Amino acid sequence: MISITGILGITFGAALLTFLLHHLVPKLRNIVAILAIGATGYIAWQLPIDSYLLHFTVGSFDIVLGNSAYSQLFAILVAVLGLFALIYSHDFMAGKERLGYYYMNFLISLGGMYGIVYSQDLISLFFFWEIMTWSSFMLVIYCCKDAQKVGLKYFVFSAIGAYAILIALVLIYSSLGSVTFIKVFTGFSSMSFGVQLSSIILLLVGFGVKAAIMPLHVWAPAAYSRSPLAFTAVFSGALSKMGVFGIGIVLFKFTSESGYFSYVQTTLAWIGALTALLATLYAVFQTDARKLLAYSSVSQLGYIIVGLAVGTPMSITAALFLVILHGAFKAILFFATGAVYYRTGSTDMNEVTGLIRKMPFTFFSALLGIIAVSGVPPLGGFISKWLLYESLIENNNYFLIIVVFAASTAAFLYLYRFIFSFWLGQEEKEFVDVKEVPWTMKGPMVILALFTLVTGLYPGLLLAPISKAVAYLGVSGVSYETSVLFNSWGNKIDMNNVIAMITVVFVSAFIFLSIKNRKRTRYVTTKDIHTSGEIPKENENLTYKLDFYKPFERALGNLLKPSVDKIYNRIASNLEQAFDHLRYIYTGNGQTYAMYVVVFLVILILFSELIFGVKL
Amino acid sequence: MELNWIKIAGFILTPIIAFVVGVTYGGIVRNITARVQNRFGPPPWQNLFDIIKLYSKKTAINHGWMQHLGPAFAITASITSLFFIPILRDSEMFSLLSFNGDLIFLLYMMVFGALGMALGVGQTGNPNAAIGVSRGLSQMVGYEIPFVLALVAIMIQYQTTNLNDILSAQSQFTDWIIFQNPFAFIAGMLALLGMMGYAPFDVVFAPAELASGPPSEFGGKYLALMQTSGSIFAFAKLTLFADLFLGGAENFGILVIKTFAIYMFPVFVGVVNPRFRTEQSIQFFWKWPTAFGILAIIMVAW
Amino acid sequence: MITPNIDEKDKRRIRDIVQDFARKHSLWVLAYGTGCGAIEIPPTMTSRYDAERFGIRGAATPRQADVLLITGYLSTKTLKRVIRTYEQMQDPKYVIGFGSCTINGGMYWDSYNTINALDRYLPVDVYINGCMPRPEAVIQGFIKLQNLIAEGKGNGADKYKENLEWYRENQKKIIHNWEMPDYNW
Amino acid sequence: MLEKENKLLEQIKKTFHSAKVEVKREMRVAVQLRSDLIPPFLSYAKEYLEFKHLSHISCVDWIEDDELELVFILWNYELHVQIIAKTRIERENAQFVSLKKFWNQADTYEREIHEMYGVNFEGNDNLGEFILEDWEGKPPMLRDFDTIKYSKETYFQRPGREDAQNVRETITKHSGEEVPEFAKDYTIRNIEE
Repeated sequence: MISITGILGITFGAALLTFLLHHLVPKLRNIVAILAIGATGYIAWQLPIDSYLLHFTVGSFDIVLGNSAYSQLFAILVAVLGLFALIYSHDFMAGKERLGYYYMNFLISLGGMYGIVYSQDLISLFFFWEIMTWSSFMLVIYCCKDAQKVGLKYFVFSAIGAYAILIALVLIYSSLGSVTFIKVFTGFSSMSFGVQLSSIILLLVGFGVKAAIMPLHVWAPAAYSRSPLAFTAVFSGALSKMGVFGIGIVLFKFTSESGYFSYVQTTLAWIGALTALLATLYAVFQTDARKLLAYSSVSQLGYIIVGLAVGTPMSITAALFLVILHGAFKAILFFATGAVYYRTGSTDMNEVTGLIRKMPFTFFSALLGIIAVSGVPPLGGFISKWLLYESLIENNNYFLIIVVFAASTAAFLYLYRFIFSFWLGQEEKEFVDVKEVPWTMKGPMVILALFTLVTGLYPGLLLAPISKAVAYLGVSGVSYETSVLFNSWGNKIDMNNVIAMITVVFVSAFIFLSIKNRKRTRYVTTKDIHTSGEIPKENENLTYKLDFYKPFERALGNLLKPSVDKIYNRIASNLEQAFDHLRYIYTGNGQTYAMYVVVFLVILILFSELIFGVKL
Repeated sequence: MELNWIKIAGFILTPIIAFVVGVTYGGIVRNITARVQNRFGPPPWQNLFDIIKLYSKKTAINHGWMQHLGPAFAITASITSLFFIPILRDSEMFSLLSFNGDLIFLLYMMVFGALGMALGVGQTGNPNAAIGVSRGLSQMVGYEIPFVLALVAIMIQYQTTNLNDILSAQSQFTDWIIFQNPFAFIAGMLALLGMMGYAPFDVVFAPAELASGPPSEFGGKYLALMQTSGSIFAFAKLTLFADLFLGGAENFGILVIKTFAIYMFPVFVGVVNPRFRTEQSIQFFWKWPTAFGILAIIMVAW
Repeated sequence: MITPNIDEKDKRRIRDIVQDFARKHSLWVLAYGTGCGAIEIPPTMTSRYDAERFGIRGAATPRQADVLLITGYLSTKTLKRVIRTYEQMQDPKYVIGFGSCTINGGMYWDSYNTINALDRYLPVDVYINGCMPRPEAVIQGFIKLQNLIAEGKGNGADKYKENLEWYRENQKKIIHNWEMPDYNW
Repeated sequence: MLEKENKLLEQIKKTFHSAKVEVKREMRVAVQLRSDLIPPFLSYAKEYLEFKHLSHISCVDWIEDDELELVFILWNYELHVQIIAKTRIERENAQFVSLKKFWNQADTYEREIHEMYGVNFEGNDNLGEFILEDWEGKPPMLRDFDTIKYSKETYFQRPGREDAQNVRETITKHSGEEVPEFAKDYTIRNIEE
């Protein structure tokens, strides 16, 4: 059973089984799902590396599924996040309707991800990509009636990406005669320049849609904020990483001698950096926690793209480290938001306030989560940031690092706002009887929080598999010890000392604060504050929240006024007018979007046909 | 591992020295401000009295665990970042962990305390405190950028991210980075204005309009620990700048001279200036200091 | 400056003497500008009569303040706020009654709305007489308070804690609807 | 001299026959009216005589003839003339109409007069607690409200004012200054009685 067939079979079988069990014995449904993903995770852990475990031929296409260190990294990420999200769903989704639909699509999307990471040829990659896209689309429109518009946006961009991949596939097949990775990796450089360039660009567009790089990111905030929060963790933590997976393969396996490759890399790096910066700035001014976290995910993916595109061993290591870690801490933050939503029924950061004494565990996990995102030592986020900056400095990317650093400094703003708005501030009267969430929701959060802590203490544990994956990508890894990291100039960061120092000083200061006149240290409520002698009434809450970053907004001026979303809407409306006289073929808005897609496809075909002379 | 008594003595001595020097600097600054305002002013050890008095307060209140831990976060950041800065050049006792960390780590370690304090402040529920935090974080985004530009210029110029290598690179008087890369020095000093938080960038703690902003709910031992951490942190920042731009110091006399010289810049700018609004200060930092930082990098690159 | 000689107060430990010495030399004043006396504070603080020489400086919030300086008359309305502010301060804390109005009502002695004797409602450590007292007098009052602290006699807060019900009785006599967090040190 | 005031006086007399109008001095015209004529007069003054600005509403307690006097002070920006319109209302459960519909700022004055004199302005729904906090009992500005008695029984009276009687005498005794006979009888109210 230790095989890729086992993994895919278990996952898709469990998907159908849950759908049936939902109608027969709903109690077993969650158990089956959790056990299935647990088993697949175990198999993915045990799976031998660099083994082509499935190989058959359909028509003239070879379908190859195989495992590599690179695949295993992503597979285990998918398994762990899926497992935690399913455990979390047990109570979070309790009492919702159409749970069979929910669990089935959840498992199908997980299976699609498994298929993507294990597929060793573009055909099966495209196939599983479509499966993943469709099932996640089903979950995006699961929540509510008005989700169709949001889902439509997600669908349109996924379709664009899928068609881009498809055309690239056709191009490569037409010139190589095979699309298995082995053939493609070796024979890619033998193709004509135009095919190389167009296929690489098309594949980057296709994977970049899922990775939400800047001009293609507009679906992400809406989709993340619509899908049920238990799945949003997987959505942002694992599903968006499939794009990163593809980009990694495209950038480092589709090697070629011609010099345009470095230009592609530089452009991609700058796109990623600008994605990180702009998405962060958008995130600062969100008032809905889901939108905030969605933009935060986009910006973190921007860091990952930067790391991949710069292409030094250290930067790739940083990118993969951040892939894993972003899965962890973004899952924590989405889970915490879900916990707040579960108890208070709102994710609006202007409504919910002062929950720290009610939900201590959620607060603790969210605290570690934001510290990890912000990259403050000693958590794992610092390691990824350190690797990224060191790689950028060594590589003399002077201004790239400034953009990236500005993004990560501005990240403090939205992170503080996130944790301040939900857990800190004055306690609200309507939330006095809020309780901590049940352990099935607490557990995943706390475990992942401890995971971020451990990765900070012993980054070597995580760097071992990552360096294998980096080696698969054809680059020599970074030098490290269990908790000491080196850059290529020989400078090191020794996390042992950092942890020791922080622990010693913090604990001693904490002990001092706690025992110093302990008898006469008193807890007072948040109503008992200095307000010039006035006493706030029961019903008035003095927390400062609305327009929390108004000064920063004024400082930015009109920088954030033009939105990519508006541009797309304008293009769409223009197309609608352009195809107005074709209304007997296409009517209505949604079809216009579809028309948009088809025209995109046609243009690309003509483009490749006319210029590169490739027969399609 | 064997006990290294010199290092242990250093671990004990460094925070004490930093505290004493930082506190005395604070008192001297109050005295200088008084003289500029044509007053006699308090004695230089006034801040020491203040802190002892705060420690000897009999009672204290907190609004919960986060506020209780906030000052602990602050002093953790101060002392840890102090230990990772070489206080004296190639002295075993006073360059403790500086070989185990580098500038990127210091950048983030310096934010650690601010973040912890912000969390502690957030729990008080005092609107003034929250406004102060919002202003402080926004201003941080302002001055971090020129500071990082300066640091990146230096790191690329000397092909290292470790302070000790930067120190050993400026052994001669003429090798000091203030002469080697003056634009980086200018950008760094302008960023120091924002870091030190004197006027015109004191909108965070503005006592007249915010009731002293973030610490407005902290009293007694909490305020005492915050002020201790503030003194140590001031000394750490000044030492960092002395190491970065003025070639460090061989003994404490030179160190005091250099750090005091650096400290006088924000102080003298502060005593003669009114207060910027938050967006004005952010835009200030994004104009000239950033321009100087970019100049520094260009100077290194070409 | 007053140096406390040990033999006279041998019962006080050295630690108390050090602490009182520090307290004496750093008085953070929360100036509650209730009355016309508030106008005398700026000249006291600024460059003509520089009160910072003696370690006297303003504090922004009661959590940080040591001295509650009540400048002038207190109406029943402001008395409520003053009591609240006083109870938010941290021990050891001192009260300075400033001007005749705090002593015996001053020129408002027969008003229907201003209290006459502040020490019925708050433990006053030092009174500064005059209407208005000049900055010299204010600084003199602070020096008096400093001497009291150095001798360990600046214990108004302890008196307030011990006789809390007496003070409460007086306070509630004139403040009718009493909604305040209780003072349970 | 005084021609604009006299012209104004004529106009007012022509319109309100029962009004006792007199020119006090330059820029100052006093009008005495029945209380029910005050609102028409004020609207007339505002609309036709261009007295756009209501400076103040004050109240005088004529306890001797058991009446309260309301004083409305109006100002004309063109003529630079001030009209002082006075009226008497009875003292027990005093009633008057609110002027909020003419001038919004009348609200503040009416609240103060309501709190200090107990006059009830119907039409003003804002007559709540204004300056005095939780004050019960007689409005304090009425002349039969004994403020010393109230202060004595509410607040603690610190002894020691007795020797401060007749300050003038004490000062002259100290300085040996000659005081004329008519200026001798300074009396200050004795605290004891």
